Amino acid sequence: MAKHHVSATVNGDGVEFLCATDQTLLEVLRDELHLNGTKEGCGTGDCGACSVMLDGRLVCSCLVLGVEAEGRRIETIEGMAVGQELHVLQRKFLEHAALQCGICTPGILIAARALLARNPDPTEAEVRYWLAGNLCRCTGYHKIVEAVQDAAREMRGA
Amino acid sequence: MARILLSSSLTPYTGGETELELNVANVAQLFQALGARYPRLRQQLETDLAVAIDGEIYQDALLQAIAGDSEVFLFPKIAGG
Amino acid sequence: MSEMRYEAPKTLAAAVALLAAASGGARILAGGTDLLIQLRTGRIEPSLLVDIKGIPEMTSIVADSSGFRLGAAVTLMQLTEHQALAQEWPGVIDGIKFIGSIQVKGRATLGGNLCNASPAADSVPALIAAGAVASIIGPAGRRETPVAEIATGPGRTTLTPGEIVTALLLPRQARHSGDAYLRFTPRTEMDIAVVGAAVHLTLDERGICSQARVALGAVASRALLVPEAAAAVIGTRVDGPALACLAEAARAASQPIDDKRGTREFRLRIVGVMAQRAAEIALDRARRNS
Amino acid sequence: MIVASGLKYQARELKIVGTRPLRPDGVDKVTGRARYGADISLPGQLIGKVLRSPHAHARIKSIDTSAAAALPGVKAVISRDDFADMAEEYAAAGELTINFRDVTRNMMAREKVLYDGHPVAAVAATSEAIARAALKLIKVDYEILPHVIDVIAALRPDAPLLHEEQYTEGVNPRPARPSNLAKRLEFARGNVEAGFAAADTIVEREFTTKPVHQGYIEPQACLASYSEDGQAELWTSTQGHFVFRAQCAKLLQMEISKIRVTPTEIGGGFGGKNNIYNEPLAIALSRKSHRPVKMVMTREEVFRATGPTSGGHVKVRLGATRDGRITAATAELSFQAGAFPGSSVAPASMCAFTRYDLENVRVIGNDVTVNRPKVAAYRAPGAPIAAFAVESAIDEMAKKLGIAPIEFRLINAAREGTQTYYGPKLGKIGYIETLEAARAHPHYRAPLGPGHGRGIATGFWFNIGNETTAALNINEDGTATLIMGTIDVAGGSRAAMAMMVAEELGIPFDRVRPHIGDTSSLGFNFITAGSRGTFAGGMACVVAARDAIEKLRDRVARIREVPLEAVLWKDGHAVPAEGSARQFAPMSLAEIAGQAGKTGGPIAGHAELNVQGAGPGFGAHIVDVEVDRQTGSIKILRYTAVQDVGRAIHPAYVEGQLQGGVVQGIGWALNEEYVYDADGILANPGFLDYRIPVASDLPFIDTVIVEVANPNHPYGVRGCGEVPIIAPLAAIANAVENALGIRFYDLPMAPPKVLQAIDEAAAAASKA
Repeated sequence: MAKHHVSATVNGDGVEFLCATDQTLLEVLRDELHLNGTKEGCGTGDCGACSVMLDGRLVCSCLVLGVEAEGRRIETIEGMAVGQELHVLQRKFLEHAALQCGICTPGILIAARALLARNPDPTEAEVRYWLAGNLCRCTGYHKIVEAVQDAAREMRGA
Repeated sequence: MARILLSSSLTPYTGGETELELNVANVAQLFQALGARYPRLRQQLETDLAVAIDGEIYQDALLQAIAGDSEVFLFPKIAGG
Repeated sequence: MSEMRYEAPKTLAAAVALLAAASGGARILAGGTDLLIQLRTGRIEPSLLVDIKGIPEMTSIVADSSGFRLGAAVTLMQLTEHQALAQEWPGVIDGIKFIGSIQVKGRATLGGNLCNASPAADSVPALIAAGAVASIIGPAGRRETPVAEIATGPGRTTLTPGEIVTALLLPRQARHSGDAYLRFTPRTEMDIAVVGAAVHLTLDERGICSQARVALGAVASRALLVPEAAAAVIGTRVDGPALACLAEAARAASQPIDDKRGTREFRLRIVGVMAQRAAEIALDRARRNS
Repeated sequence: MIVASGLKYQARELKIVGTRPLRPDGVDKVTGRARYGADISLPGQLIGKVLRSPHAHARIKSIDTSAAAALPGVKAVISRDDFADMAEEYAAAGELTINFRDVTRNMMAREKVLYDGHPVAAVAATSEAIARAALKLIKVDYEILPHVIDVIAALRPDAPLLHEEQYTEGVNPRPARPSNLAKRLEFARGNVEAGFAAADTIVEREFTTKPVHQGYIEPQACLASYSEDGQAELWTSTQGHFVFRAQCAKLLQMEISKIRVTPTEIGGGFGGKNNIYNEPLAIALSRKSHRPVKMVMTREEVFRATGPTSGGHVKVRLGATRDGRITAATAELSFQAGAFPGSSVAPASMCAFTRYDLENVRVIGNDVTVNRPKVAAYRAPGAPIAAFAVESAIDEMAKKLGIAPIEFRLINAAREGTQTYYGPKLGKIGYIETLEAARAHPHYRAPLGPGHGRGIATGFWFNIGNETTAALNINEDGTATLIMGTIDVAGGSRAAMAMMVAEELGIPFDRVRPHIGDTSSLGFNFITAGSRGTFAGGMACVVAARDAIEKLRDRVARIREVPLEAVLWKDGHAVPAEGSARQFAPMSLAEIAGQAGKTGGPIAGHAELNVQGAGPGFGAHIVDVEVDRQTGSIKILRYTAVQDVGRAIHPAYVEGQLQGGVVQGIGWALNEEYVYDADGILANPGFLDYRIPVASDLPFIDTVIVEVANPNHPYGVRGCGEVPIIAPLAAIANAVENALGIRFYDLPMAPPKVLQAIDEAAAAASKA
């Protein structure tokens, strides 16, 4: 079976890759495009470590086939900072000690950015429910929620 | 003579003894003396045991000095997750 | 090693033809949130995946005077963002919101949730209570079937080989009507329903229930429509005694099993609670819907 | 300067310790740059996969790998025959000593498979798909044997036997028959019979807990490359690369110097990454295939074959006088060890009652083999199980006596000089201070909503020291590079150690860059476990810094031609000692470093220690719950964790340890459990049905840091990572009792169990 030739946009750059039908977008990002910032925690959509944006939608890249990325726009953690400038969320996660081991952090940052894009002033409950699909075993989520709300404040200019 | 106290968890290896006096200058000498007296305790001495000398805990410290009037307690080593 | 092909037809006709040609070896790829897990664990080894997300009819929401036509491959997140739908069918949206995480809802579809035929599928009881109809296309043409008649058991449906559910059809919500879906899970999110209950009811001008539908999830081999539970509140003010009867009828209709997610006994114990609570929410919504 | 074991506490004014700078590993972690186990690759690497037992217990009659080996793309297949058998030989490896005879059998089954998921063979192939296909071609002929999963069932005389040669250790005389009771230990002090006779009230209860998994989000992952000259390189996600190196060397019969282990960033461990799993298999596959081999576990493999901690059965008996004095306490703890001996029952037995000053105590610990994966350490191994039982019984006793539970604990609290029942007297500890801080917290007095309940419970953990190494290189520009041997298991110990070094050197935090050294860069370092990271690792870093400062002073004395005593180190400068007759122009660290090459060579400090003097930690937790009486669902409304940490080097990271530990405890209490089917097969090997807490399940976790300095650490550090998981189980059970009047003795307090108890209580009340 020949591999599929796929053209897509990743973090604003055009990319091309070859993949087998059963290769997931997560495997393509990590193994073919060498973008290792997106993590695999479960491979079944239960942990959110592989969260990326697909045409502006938050998805688990382990539940998307690489071949489905044809013509699509993908955003990963590698595209979150602009040059030297960290995204507000990235900065707030550091300032609030909202990460420990860091394996869940890229997925949570991507998910949190998607939340703030639709809801610039989320309540604590809204943050917690939006991030329920991102498991973190280190932090107990406390500082993550604080960091997201503080980032929202700063992004609103409040 | 130092006063040596053995954790009750060690009694199966010491024939029930939990207390004795020994003339030893450091932990290595202590372990050697105990191993000679209680052969079944040797493997435990090798890998499993910690000592408290006058209340200070030592693990894997064979050269730690034991004073003549010290009280030394032997008990299982501790690690963690 | 994979011999699996991938096709993304642009029309329903092409999709039907691909499925027919594959003679059973094909799987429809919609959101993929169940399919990819089945592929990964080796539970299925299809020769062809037919990705239907490129077919406009399946990925659009149409709202008109007759109701809503929800493309079967529309993502659940898109459905939750549809204001008119959320306004008229909040119970259907309740069910959709419980499915997986935001990430999963960014991919998963109503068609997938229905056709996987899990007895615990969260969108199905609410669709059944709402009286939703599935629009189906297949080698023999198009047909329409009530959602309640799609699943027959875990992983089993009345769909014939080559058939595709293209859309779910919801009527307009009548005045003084409301719906709700509730489920029980050990965690607040990310779990499969241990019990689910959906209630749709309509009140007359005096506040008496004139119509009701009650559907239950995860208490039988498929989602159940329970007319006895509906009958318990029809003709009442949906007050305490009526709700108690509804709860008892829900319990009586349930035939749950023991599994790793819950015991039969526990399911029987809480199915009435969930049905009653859902009815209370539906009642409140009906009263507000004037 | 030679320091045998460590430095003592000195109270002094601090500039950096106690502040909250950003962690050195932070930017890499928020940008996706940080490299974890699965992120390391080598050109030409193969993918290794493991064939695992589908049976809970079976004899392996034969293994035929020929078809797998013949599959195109398969470069190596290994099974039991590729490894030497090992004699009984014990080594320290974290939680308890390990026995190499068992380790080699756990890594790759030999005579029998002992649990669902037990490795039977492994392949390396050019792709994962080929490797998976090859696994299907391996034929294993099993003779299925009866299995046993439950700890009490395993102790019955007719129970299926895992190890035919296992005679209970620790009993006299040696038993006549083998059994699943691997070891029995007993700790005793005083006369418990007399103690109970003197009691006015007795509480006697039995408790059970289910096995729970550490639940780290990063599955085990490693990459091995074995070269033709017999050298191996290994990259792996581990809590202890030196221990992994030693074990791989032993299992593969290699010299230690021929294995170099580079630890990757670790995506969570909590004790679960103390043990080797795939690492020796990857090296063996690389040795056989002459290619690098990468092995990454799936989540299902993680659940089936790594971790978890023991399920436990605990009997507790307490006696107390009317005025609240505990007169006697006994406990018998039976822990599932999994397929091989070595549960955490020993430390659990030792900390069961070590929050109280007791005259008469007896604790028996049973280590029991069952057909489950060999348990691994999990954060304060065993202590939460023991504390669930003891702190529940303490609560019940306090209520029986009509004394507030926190007051009852204060009456009986352990303090400096308390004689423990397992060994030493306790040194300087902060249990009473912790209880008093909890009692003073607004949460303790806040009004409860209708139907809500409040519970408190406390925890104790020893903390440890052990072998620790560090090197500090003073760079030419006056910055410092710190090489640590202690893995930063994510708590932020890299930050804490750089802070201590910066404090010592008197330079800004960001001028000290910490790195974890590989096994070739430092001497042996024990695993990061037992809350030793910042305590022992910090000790080594401070010793290394002071070693460097000695050399800096010596260098300045020679440059300025003054006696060493005339040179003082202050605020990053060598300055003349106050009152010294020999005044000279001060030199900054950068100035000295810039001249180092021309004045005798580069300057560095180092430390190779076996750190002693760990300071025990105590925590007191307050929790409010709400119970849905119609569904049995428990909601955590408010949580406060108070803990004596000795000294918080970086308070935000200490808070994070407390919050994370508490939430793991909440999961243990409410929803997490291993579920086995009738065939002994794990039914929930995934995050969907193994339910760790999600963000929406939880409130904020309030923290109070108490600081009673550990006298045996230069900054007073005790270690803080493990204590926070100990108290939540009992605290929540006590809160539920307060809310419902029903006490739960069996975890998890899952809704079906809670609802059934509510129904039974209602039925009993209506009868009465």
